[in-house]
Amino acid sequence: MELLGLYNYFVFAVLLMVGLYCILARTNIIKSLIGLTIFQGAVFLLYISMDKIDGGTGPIILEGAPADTIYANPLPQVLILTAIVVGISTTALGLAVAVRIREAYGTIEEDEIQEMDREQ
Amino acid sequence: MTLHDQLPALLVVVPLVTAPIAYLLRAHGLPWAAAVAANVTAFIIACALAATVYGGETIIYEMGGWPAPYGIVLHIDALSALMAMLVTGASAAALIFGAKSLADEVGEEIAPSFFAAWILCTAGLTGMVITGDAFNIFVFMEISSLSTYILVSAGPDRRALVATYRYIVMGTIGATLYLIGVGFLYMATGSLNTVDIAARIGDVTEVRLLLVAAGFITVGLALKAAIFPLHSWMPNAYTFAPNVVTVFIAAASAKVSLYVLIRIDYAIFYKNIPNHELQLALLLVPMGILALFAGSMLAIYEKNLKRLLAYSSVAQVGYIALGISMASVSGLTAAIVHMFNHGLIKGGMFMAVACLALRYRSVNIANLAGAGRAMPWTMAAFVIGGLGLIGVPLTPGFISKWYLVLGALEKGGLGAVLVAAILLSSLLAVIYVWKVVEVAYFKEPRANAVPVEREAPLVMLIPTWIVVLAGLWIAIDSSMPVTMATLGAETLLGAR
Amino acid sequence: MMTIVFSLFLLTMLVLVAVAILRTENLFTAVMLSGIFSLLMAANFFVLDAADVALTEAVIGAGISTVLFLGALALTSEKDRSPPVGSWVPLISASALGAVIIYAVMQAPRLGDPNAVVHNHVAPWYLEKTPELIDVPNVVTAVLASFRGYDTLGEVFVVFIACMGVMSLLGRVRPRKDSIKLTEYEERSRNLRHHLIPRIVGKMLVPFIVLFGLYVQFHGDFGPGGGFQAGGLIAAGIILYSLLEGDWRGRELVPEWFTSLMVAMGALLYAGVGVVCMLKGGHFLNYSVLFEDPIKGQHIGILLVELGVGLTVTGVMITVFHAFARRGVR
Amino acid sequence: MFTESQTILLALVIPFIGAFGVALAGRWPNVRETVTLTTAVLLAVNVWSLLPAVYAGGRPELHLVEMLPGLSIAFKVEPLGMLFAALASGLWIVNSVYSIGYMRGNNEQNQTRFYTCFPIALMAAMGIAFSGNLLTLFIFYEVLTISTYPLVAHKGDQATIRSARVYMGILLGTSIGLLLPAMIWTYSLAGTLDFTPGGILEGRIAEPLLAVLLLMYAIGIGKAALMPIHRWLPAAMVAPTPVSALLHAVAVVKAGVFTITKVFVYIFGIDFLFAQPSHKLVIWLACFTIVVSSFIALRQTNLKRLLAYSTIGQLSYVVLAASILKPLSEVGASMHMMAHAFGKITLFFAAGAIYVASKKTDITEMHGIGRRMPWTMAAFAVGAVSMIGMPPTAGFISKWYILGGAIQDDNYLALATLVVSTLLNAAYFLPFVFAAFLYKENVPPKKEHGEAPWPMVAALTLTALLTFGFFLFHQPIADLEAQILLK
Repeated sequence: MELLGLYNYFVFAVLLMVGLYCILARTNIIKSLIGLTIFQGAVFLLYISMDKIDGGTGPIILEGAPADTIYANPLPQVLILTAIVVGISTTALGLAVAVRIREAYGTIEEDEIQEMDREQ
Repeated sequence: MTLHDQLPALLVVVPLVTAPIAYLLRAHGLPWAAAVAANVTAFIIACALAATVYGGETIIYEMGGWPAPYGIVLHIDALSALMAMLVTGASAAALIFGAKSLADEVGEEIAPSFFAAWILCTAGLTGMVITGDAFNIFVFMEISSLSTYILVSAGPDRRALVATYRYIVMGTIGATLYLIGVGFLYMATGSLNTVDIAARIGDVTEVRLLLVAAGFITVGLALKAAIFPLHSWMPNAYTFAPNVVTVFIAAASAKVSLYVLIRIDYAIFYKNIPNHELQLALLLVPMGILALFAGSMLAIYEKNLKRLLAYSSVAQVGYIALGISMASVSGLTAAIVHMFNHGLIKGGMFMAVACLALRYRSVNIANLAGAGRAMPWTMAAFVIGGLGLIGVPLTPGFISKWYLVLGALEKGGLGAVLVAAILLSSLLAVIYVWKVVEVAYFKEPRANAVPVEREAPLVMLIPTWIVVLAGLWIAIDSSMPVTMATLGAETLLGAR
Repeated sequence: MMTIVFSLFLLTMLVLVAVAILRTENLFTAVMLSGIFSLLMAANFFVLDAADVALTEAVIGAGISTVLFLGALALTSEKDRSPPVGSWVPLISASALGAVIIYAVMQAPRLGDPNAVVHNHVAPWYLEKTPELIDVPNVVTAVLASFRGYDTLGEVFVVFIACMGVMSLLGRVRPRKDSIKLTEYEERSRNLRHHLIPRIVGKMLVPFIVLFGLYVQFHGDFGPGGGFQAGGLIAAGIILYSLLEGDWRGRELVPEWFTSLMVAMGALLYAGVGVVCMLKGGHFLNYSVLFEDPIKGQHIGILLVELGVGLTVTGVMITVFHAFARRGVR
Repeated sequence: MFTESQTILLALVIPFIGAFGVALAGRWPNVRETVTLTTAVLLAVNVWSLLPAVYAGGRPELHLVEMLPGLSIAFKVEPLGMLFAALASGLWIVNSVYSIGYMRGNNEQNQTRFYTCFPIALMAAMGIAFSGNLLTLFIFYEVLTISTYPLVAHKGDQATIRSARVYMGILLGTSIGLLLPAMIWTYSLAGTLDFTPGGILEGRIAEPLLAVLLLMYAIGIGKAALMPIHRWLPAAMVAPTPVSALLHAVAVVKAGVFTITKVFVYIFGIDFLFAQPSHKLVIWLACFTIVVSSFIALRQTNLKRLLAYSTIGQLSYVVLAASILKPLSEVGASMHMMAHAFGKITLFFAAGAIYVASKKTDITEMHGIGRRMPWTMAAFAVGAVSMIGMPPTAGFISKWYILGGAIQDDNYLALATLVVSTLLNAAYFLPFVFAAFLYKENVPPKKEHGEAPWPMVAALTLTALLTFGFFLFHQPIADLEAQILLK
């Protein structure tokens, strides 16, 4: 049961590994960028896993709610809201660069690009 | 609240507000003018703040009026003020310097977004420097990184795009690693405010969390600061970015990551993780020494002048890493002073390179034959900068080297090795600087080369020489950066 | 118990989908799988009591991000031609990373542990003080827009920069020499117009999506939602319209100068509110000084900055989408 | 007219302004040369005006600016430095006259660069001479290295650049690699770098670390050209002869031995160092250099390279004298700095005159040249005699003092070295002088020639006379230098 309580964190670790491997091992730029979103997504999971409290509910304090209601921790949620937006911003920028690379080199495979740059 | 009380916030707010306005300005030259105005204002504010904290005070500014640790506070002491001056000064100088060269390199259509990105890059870097909140550092790190990507991608060569892509990937990995580290810190302490974390971290029993948090933060920031062997993104980004952009990012942006590294490692972990001093040394000493030699050797064999200077930056960052690893007042002072001095030196040198590139249309060293005679002032600025990299007295590099060796000597046996490494790599710097000098002064231009007869325009020469002279002034009277760096080092080590 | 099983299932699915993304060679499949990945992630967040984040992840991660990837795919290629076996560096780095994390999280508090440090330091203060100081039911909104409003301001500028970046990279339309004729241009940008049923059904959805977006925008104080989610939703509505009717019709509906203005004005509105606070003698973003009654000040301040967020995010998402879409037809 | 500290400052400012003036006047050679000469005269007058005060025991000081906390750029004139500055600034006038003849007679390129760098080098020499602490000395030491690089690389062809690279590499390398850490080490031990009579290191460092520090100084001060780091000096001979004459026989090399003497006297302290066994290391190194360099000189046929190796040996005389650490030998060290300067500059002037007149550089081709150029070769003979150390020339006096010091110390190694090297010096100088006067011309010159242009002949005659003059009137100088031993 102790390990089960850490299951979220293990998944976080595995996603991080998959993401990093995808970024570093794949020469295709779009694939690497997908890897980057997985890598960032893993971190969202780390933070959000921290906000949960047993028997709690979302941090919305409605009038008339019983005084002993347990609320989830709002802070990690706020942080991840911003982190998600950072993620999409980075991805959009990366994709735009990928499109321009394709236009300039005719390919989005990094090894082929490297080959072309060396010839130059 | 008086205007003076609002200065910490204004340092970031002025550029932030100017950026969207600059983006909307479509008339020729106006976005540039807005950028200059914002950056010069920010520089003045930074100087005013530095004057306020020069005696060792700390300014706390509560964003939104919420006290720490609940709200985000700005935290300004001598160290952050020094860095803020470096960032805003480098940015303003590079912009003014680039008035002509940028119009040349950056197209009219993208000028608004280019200059808005530039302003935001300054805002992001200063934001990282003055904030007192670990997560807020991440946010402003992203502001500065994303805007730097835009600036680099504006380079004229298609290889700028590939360089930008690598920069995006590595920069994002670095920032994400930092974010993971902050997550673990939050998990262990429940707080995000750096001062609060430092106060609470002593009670934490989960040492593994702290250890790994420290590791992730350090490695993430080392990646952003391009400490060898995590530098792979940097040489090409510097090389293919527009020349004026290189001036700015080489002078300021990697330094800020190093600053955050110092700040977090010393303010939070240093006293609270057992043997953190040793861990830091085990990580940074090998990296630093490798950086010194690998960077210098790569620079020696490099044919492209911009990339040569980029590799030299890899080596120079090695000095800073060594200074950080020493965990002593003189070591940290050396690291901080060198961040400042190297900013001045490299900024000036890349300015000279931009002048050369304007006239020669090339930054291949072989094509610069005869530059010593055709462009005497530019080359003189370059040589003075080069002497600074070597660490010759009367250049700012000497001051940093002095403290670095002083710090190393305190370390006994290992210190002797460090001193040897530091000085040996200075000598390697002689080789790569002199390689350029010999071509520029003593080689006859090729017969088929287009002869260059004119100096760079005054709008470029004057800022270059202002930076060079500022460097020389610092070299002769180093009291300003040294006082602030020593104050910062003493505060970080808890000696004050 | 049910939730635990469900959450274990979701998490395991996440891993499987991630591995599938890694293994597939077809980028189109990879992109669709990453959309699924985001949806699973959103579901997970919902299970973990983070409704705001779940909504954002669903809108932005699964929706907009997927659309952008597809747009980029259309302009690049659909096949991943990476060599199957690369160097050892990635494998070693990834394994080292995983090992270090697992080493650390063995000391992490278990999921939902009420005694965990995170629940006992800053967080209770937010939960306790929000009704008293700001008086909005959704504590996430209170923290987002007021307690940590400075972070959020930074975020607005991050998306603003992303928009400028995409525009400076893709915005310059350089017609080819053999410039295509207008009829052909229409032909190519007609997209789904000749598929009647999706078009009609889709078009019916658009107003509802936008309406829901507006609801999320202005209801953010009370329930899950706020500027980010609303911006994403409204943009999604417009993007859907563009997909159905063709990119140029979308740009007719919301012209580029207008979205640019939205982007800049949203950011300016947010920062401007902060500046007004300064002019009224308070700290930057201290909404309490806006009115005599601090709570009313907070309300108005949060409303305005959320509006700024919404404006910017909407504008950015639309602009970025159009930049990709228009690049295709040149 | 000026206060003493203003005079010190002027010693730096005059050549600096002079360099600017030369650069601005570059287009008009006559104006440019006038500026050079005026600067040289002004500088010499200015520097010499300090002599009476120093002779009377005054120690003028100037505190310029605090560069690092507790470490200033500061100047303090004491007898050793006064001597060096007076020597360098005085000979600069002679050398400027000579340069004009040489550079014009040779139709050299890039003369403006040449004349601009020269005053900067002189400024650096003044800075070294007057420095009040090791940091200031180090700064000007490096300025001197860098400002002489363009002079050495003057010709700009591949071979010259390669030699200049050796020059720059060794001098910068040793100073940054060894002298700088030695200095910082000293600072971390003593907390100051001021030149203090009696030294600052007493009781702060012990063997064997002291041996390490001492060797770091001895080798780190590359300008003293102790073996094995002497190679830059022969390499520097690719420079035009006026550079070799003033800089690589007087200013630069003397800066090296001057620094070593200053470090021994004012940083270590003679008495403290004498009590340490490791000071013998420097003696051995100096003796080794003297003997080996003389043997190498025997085998040289290029006149300037021969003179360079002779210089290496003569410099080690000074180092040897300084490291014997006896009162007589310390005075001898300073005397030899001066004596060697007069002799060697004469030799170089003569070598340059021969080159300008006949384009010959190899001594095997110079048989009988004394008949064509009697003045030049007579002066050369005087210089050679002074190098050997025979009366009635300057070299005799200084060698006498050094021998006295060696006897005081019962140092038989030093005595033996001095005797052997005197014989070797005679062996490589005298045959050449005889051949020049007595043999028949073996290689006819490309075109008929007599003496070199008159400014050159005048200059070398003057310095030859000075070599005699020193023999006759050395006593005041010896009195002045004896003051360095006072605590």
